[in-house]
Amino acid sequence: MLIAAVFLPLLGAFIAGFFGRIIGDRGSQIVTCLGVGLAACCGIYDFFTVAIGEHDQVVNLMTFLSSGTFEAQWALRFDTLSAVMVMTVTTVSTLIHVYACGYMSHDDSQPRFMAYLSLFTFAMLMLVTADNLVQLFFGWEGVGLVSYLLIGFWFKKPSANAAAMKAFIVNRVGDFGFLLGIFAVYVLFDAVSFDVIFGAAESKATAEVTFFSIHAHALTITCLLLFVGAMGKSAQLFLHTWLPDAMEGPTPVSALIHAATMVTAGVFLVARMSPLFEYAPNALAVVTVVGATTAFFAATVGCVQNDIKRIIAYSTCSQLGYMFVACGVSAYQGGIFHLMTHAWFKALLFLSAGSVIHAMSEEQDIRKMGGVYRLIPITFAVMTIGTIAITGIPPFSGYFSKDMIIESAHAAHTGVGNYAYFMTIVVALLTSFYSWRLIFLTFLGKPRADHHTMEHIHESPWIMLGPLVALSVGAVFIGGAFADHFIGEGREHFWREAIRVLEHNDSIHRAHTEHVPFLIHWLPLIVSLLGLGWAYLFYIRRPDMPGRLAAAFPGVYQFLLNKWYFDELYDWLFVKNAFRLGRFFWKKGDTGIIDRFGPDGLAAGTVAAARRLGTVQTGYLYHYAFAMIIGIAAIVSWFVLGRAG
Amino acid sequence: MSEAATTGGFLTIGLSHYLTVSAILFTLGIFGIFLNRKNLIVIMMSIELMLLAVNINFVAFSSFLGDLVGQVFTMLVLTVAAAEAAIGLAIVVVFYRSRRSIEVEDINQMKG
Amino acid sequence: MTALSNFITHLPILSAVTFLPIVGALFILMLRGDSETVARQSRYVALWTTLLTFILSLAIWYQFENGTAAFQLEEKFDWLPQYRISYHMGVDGISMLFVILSTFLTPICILASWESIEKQVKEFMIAFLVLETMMVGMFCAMDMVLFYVFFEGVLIPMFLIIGVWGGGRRVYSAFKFFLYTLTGSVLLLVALLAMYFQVGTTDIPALMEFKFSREMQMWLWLGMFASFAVKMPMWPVHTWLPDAHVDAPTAGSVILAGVLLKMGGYGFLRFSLPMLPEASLYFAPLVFGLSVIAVIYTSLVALVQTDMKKLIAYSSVAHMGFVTIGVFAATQQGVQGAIFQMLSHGVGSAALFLCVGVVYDRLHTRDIDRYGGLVNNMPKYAFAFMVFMLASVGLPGTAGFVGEFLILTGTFPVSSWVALLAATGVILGAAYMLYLYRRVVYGELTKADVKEMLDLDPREIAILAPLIIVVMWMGIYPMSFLDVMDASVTNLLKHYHDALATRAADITPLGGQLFAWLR
Amino acid sequence: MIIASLAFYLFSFMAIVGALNVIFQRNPVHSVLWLIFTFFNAAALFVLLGAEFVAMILVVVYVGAVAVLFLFVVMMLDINVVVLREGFLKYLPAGALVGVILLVELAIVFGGWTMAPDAESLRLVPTPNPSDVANTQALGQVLYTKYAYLFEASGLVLLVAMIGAIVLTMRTRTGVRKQKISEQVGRDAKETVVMVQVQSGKGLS
Amino acid sequence: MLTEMPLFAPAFPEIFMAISALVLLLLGVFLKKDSTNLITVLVVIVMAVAAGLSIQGPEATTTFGRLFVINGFTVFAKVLTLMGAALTLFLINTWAHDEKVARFELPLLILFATIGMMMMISANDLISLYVGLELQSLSLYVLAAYHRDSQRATEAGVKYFVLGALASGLLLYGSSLVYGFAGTTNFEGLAGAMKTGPNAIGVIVGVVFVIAGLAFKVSAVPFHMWTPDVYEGAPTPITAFFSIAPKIAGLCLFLRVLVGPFAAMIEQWQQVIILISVLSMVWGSVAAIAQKSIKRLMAYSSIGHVGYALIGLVVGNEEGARGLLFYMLVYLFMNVGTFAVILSMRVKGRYVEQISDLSGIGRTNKGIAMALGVLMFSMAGIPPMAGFLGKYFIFVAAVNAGFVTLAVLGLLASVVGAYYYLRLIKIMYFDEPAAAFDPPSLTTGIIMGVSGVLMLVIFIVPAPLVNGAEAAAKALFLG
Repeated sequence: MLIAAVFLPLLGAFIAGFFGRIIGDRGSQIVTCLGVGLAACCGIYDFFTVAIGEHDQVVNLMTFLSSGTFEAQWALRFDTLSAVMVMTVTTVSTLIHVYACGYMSHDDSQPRFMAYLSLFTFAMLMLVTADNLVQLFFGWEGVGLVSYLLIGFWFKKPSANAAAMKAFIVNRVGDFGFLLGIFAVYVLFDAVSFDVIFGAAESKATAEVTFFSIHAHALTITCLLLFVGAMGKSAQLFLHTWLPDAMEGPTPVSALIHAATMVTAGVFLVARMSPLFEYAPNALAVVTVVGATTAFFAATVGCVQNDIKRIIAYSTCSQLGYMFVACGVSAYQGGIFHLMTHAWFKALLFLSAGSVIHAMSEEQDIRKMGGVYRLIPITFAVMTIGTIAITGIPPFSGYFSKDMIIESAHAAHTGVGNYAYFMTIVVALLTSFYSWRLIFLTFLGKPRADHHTMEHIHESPWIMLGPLVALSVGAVFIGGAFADHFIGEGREHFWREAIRVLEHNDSIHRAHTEHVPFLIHWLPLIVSLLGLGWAYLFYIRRPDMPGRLAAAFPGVYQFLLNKWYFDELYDWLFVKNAFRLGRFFWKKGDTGIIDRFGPDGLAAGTVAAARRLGTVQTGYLYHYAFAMIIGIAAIVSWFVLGRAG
Repeated sequence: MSEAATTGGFLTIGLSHYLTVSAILFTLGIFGIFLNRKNLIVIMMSIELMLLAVNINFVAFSSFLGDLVGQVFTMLVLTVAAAEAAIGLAIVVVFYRSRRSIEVEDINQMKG
Repeated sequence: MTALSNFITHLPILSAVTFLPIVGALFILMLRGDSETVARQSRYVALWTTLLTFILSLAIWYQFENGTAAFQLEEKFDWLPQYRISYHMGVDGISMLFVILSTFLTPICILASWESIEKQVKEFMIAFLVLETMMVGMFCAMDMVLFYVFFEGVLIPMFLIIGVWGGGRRVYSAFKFFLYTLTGSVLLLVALLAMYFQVGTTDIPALMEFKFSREMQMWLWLGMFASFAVKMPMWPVHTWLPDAHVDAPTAGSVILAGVLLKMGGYGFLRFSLPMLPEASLYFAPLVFGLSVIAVIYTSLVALVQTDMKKLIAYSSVAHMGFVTIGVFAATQQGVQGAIFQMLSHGVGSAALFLCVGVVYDRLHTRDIDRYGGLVNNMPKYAFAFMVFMLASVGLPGTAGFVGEFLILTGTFPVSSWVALLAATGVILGAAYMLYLYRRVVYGELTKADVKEMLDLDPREIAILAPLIIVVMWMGIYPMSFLDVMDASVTNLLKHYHDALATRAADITPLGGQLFAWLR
Repeated sequence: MIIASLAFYLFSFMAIVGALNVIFQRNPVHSVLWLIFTFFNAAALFVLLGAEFVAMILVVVYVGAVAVLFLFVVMMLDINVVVLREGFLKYLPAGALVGVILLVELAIVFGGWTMAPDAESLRLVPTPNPSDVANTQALGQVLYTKYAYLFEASGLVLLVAMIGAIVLTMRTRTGVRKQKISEQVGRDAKETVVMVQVQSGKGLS
Repeated sequence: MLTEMPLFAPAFPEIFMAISALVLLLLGVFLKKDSTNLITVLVVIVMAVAAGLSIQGPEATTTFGRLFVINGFTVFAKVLTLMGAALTLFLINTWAHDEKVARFELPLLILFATIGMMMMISANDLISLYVGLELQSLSLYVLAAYHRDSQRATEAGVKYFVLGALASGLLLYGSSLVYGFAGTTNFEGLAGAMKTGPNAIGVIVGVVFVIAGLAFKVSAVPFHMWTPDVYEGAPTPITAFFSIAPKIAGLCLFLRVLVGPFAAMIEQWQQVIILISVLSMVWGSVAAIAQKSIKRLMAYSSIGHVGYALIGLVVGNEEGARGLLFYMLVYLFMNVGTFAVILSMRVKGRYVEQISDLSGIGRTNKGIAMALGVLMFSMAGIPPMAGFLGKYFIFVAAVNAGFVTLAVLGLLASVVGAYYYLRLIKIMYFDEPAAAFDPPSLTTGIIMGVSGVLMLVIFIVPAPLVNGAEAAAKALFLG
């Protein structure tokens, strides 16, 4: 069952990918859905045997790499953490597969698309079940690759291609850090397999090393390097720029992949490496700060975007920030919990958005929507459920996880914890605002679309709505159902060795036990409702206010609209300079210096010398005789004068 | 052999005197070859001068060493020089026939 | 079956593999008839010869014992007793796979030239077969003079291949290739002579046992470095490579990238490291420096190329930069990674050149801007290209990853800065390869002549499919290769570190304090 | 003794003057004559050195044969007085410099001429006492016995000179009808006969 | 006064050749019809017999009042020289018939020149050296101008003669100084006397003059100036002869003289030889690049090769001598083969000799192109051709004797040299075909083919030849 859960999607991908033309669109859909569906069944079964049944195990497949003391296996590690991930990934993925069957029904390369989806699932599963850092990296890059393929799925669109490249390369920047992190781990522990690392983590708690001429606490450096990788994959601040662009993929399915699943890999990594992070408090502080700041940044940008998918993308970015905050304050369980709930409701939101776009004839600009709730009621309903979940209204699932994070941040009682708390509260407000803004602008108010579009609006087929409904069920209930296991009293039993939290770091425990003021306890909910009200005010009651506000603060508005100008900065700083340097090295370095003074110069010099020697050979007898005499005179002088001197 | 026999003074003629004379003739022969812009015959005469210088050397050494080999060598040089002159002049003649000139500056068809 | 295996075990198999292509070449030489027939027949003879050679070379692998570091399948007899040079052949874990690589790529090259070589087919095939002999011989040679003979001998057929069947500035490139490498090689020859002077033999195992004085090592090392660095090629003596690649015919580029570039790395491993440990330690910072420059510099240059082959050529320089880093890191992972990287680059970048060749055959231009949107009408091609592109990028699961990863793993403990800087190549590599792929394969089909292009034909599939399989195999189960080299590399490094342990206490690597700080 | 010394200076001086004139005379005929003059003086020097046979040979061979041959050729080729061309003086200083350097160095070398300590013992054919055996006789005794090889070899040299001179200069006189068999046999119809289709009215062009 | 009859046996080959020469001369004169072919064949037979006589000759000994010596070294050198002469004779004969200048004196002059070379090689006295040298030189002067109606040939003759005479003068002048110092001209005697030589400036100057004279014969820089012009001007096959037999004989003589009588002065002459060796290698390699005529190119090429061979001389020990001898052996076949190719450069019956005339023959005359290709790679010293082994042995000797810088210079020069050899290949294979050549005659075809194949064969089985060279070198140093 364990192996089947991981490899069935690969099989599906393989069949659909290589034989798609033979088995046709329908065949590919069936094969891949079947593969993933069965994997999901296995995944659920595994979850119950492993996580609930407390039956951790590692399945060794074969040796991947072995060189000296360096050894990495192809192995599947099943503990609670990976079981949770496997279940989440397979189930959500199954629903997406089904949805995609409907959504992509007009596309002419469906087998390819389905294959990508399944391949993605496989890579993600490899990532979460990895037993060592190298295999994790394999899955890590694998999802990166598929995201590249999916973003660039419509390869005719230049923007899609550019976005795909950007995603891959920015991710590579993160991977660069991750790689170095792996090396650091190897240097420290002489191993990359989790069991060994985690077992030895404590003994290295105070070790110091010198990397990059910096002498510092070993685990801090290591964890920071690993975190760079996590930042890349999870689109944290500075390495986030690829995520919004990734929305170029087929709406919204690939976007969902990025937003709901793949990007959480970073969070997973931090949680997975919790035994190391626990001994590196400074690294945790960095994680917290980056997470909180990203959450804030993405939320601010999300407030002013107009593309339905981009808004959700920034929302994702922001929610990931939450998860990192959780990890940063050692509430890994909270982070993972939020990861799971988020997967459901964010999937729901994306797929609903897809349904909307589908209905609106591929229109994505929410300024051109509005007033369509009657025409697509089911979509409206499920999307609203998703929004309620994300804004953290109890008893929807988002509430449990998000609230836990905010409380943990508060309970951390550290400087960065307080900063994170403050930020997460603000972000909760903003989240609520932009989420509702989306709902209001899209579904309510007066229709702003043109007549033609309005006429064609229709509800999506059931093959799409079915998954939506299923997801909304999850979005509603999953939080409540698992809260106890994940973050409640049962968490010790549930997680066991999968996540390690040092006692003095255990902020969840403190959050549960400490008495907190009423206000602080309910503040997240309050700001959520405030956000709802604010959105209502702006987009239902007084639709002119946003414009006036923007006009009042044009600088701020432009700053936010242009995403804090990160793209422009990077383009100016890295891309342009890379090309400029490349051209310089090529034209000036290779051609202008190396070749000019090297081979070409020498060759020209030799030829010139040859010409000169040719002119010495004048053809005149007396010159020839003279040369001989000069020669002999020189040699004789050499000896005579040599003797004299 | 005494030092005087080989070097000599102004009035006692020693080996060095002969050698110097031969050196002068030899140098003049060389001069004749590479300073000559006139014709080949003169060059060949310069060669004869060089050989003469060599012969003076041999005979002088032979005399001062009291050894006959030097003179034998001289005779062979003379013989060979005669043969050389014959061939040289033959070449000059064919050159003249094909070029209608034996001016040294005209011997310049091939170069580079 | 026993008869067969008996035959195989008693065959002087290394010589057989080495010289079988020559036999084929002689056979082609005998062909008579009108040019059409001769061309056809020589193609077939060449193909079958190389395939047979490949199969025979698999027998080497079959007979090869993984667990030992000793030279195996040795053959030895006197060649020049006065100079104590013997015809000594043998393989160990380091060289064996290169033999297979050479024999594997050659039939592919023959197939790749099936239609694209139209003039003087007979001569082309002869040149290629001779080339194969030289390559295989070089990896099998166990005498340094013999090694040098093959090492240099490669230049002849390659020179002709570039010059006669190349395009563009083929004459310039051929000369540049030849003279550049020859200049390096003669300095190797000087080192070789000096070693002979010291040791009195050129037998490689004997040389490995000899302990050269420190000053001698320095000079010898520099002499070898001149040669191998050019061959690798390392920055700044790499400029022949882009030219040679661009102007060579497809098969020439393939062999150039696939095998010829490996000769330098192989030389470092075979000679510099084991024979000159102290000098290797001393000069390691130099190598690191140049390699890091190579990785970054050439990656950036690759980014701005407009010619497909040139881009891939520059990427080769960057990849080879990794190899030198790995070799001189002198750790198990570094060295194994370096060897693996050479193998994987041998397959992967050879395959990329084949991919360029496929479209070049159709459109007769390598200008990136002339293409675009190929995925629309050439999906199979796009897939193959994608696989190799990813291998070049070093995606885990493909051949490219293992080498780079092991090299960096092995280098990091030696110098984290070098690992860091080299790892930037991972980013830049992705940038230029994806950029290339995007411009050539993705996008809308707009150009009329590009629209006309047909997808891979069966011959081209037959060329690319084995490469895809090998690339994936190497990426997923690299152990089948790492196991082969393991014992030899372990032995090599033990030897190396033992030598240093007894004698190198006072060596300060070049750059002294600066390098120490940059560790 | 003094007379001998004076004679040496006289003959040497005249030999050098003669040599200078050989080189610098414009008329080749004069050069040859000066050459003969030089040879005579050199012969005299030989006599001073006690090598009278060589001296005689010099006069007989050089003056009698070689110089006459020169004269013969000079006159046969009818070479006129040559006008010095431009550039002669341009090269003179450099040439003279090298020549003088060489001369000075040789002079330095000869000034302190030393012989190998065992030179005397190494002599192959010590000169017999002139009063016992005359120079000519002494030479004869070794030349045809010990050095017979050289004698024969120089015979070959002379033979080659003869053959060479004949090969180079002998020409079959033109105008005399002689069979050239090789040419007749080697004659090829294709090269010699041209078949032309002459169109009427146009003729051969 | 009774004198013992000298031993004739050691000189049998020379005596046989001399007598044969006279007989053939008479034969040529009295045979009315064109007898060149016959005489050529007979001369070749004479040479072959002489080679056989040399090989079968008595043990190492001297004769004729110690003027003449034979030993393993002289035998090897003579056989090599005879081989070179005989091979070129075939080329000469073909050419002479094509150009209608065949005369029976032609092979005879070659024969006389060869006798001279053999006397040179066997010389054990400065006098016999001189006489042998002159016998050779005089024949060569005549040969250079042999094509007497050609302006270039006569010009070549004039240049060769005048400069050759100058060189003879230098050699003689040096000999006289050496004689004056040592009191003897015999090599063994000189060897003894020279032990005190290094202190006497006079004898050093004498040796320098002797070296200059010999360097001229092997055309080492700066005494090489005649070479390109004479090579270009002289008829092609005669150029081939010039570039082979006299070079081999000259170098062997050079070797014998320097390591024999002047062995004690190695420190002095080594400096000179290093100088001319380096100059020759560099000059030969560089100047060749700008050439347009293939014969001039070959001239510079042979200057370069002499430079390499001289490295073997610089070393001045047995290993060096062995390397030099092997080098000359390879050189012999390389040059014979190359000149066979040059002689087959005929377009419509007319000889051409511009390098550009070779253009594209890789497609029009595949056989010729392949042979020349192999030969050029061999000349450039690229393995797996015999030329590489030649260079290798030379450089091994140099490095073993501590002349590393010299070896490096030589190798770098060989890279430059490789450029022009490659240029020929480039012209043959890379360029578009011009006019195709006429099919080569059978003899030239065989010669070029065999030399091409030999380049590979010698490389693969060098042992017999190396053994020969080794024995010769041993003999040289034994005395």
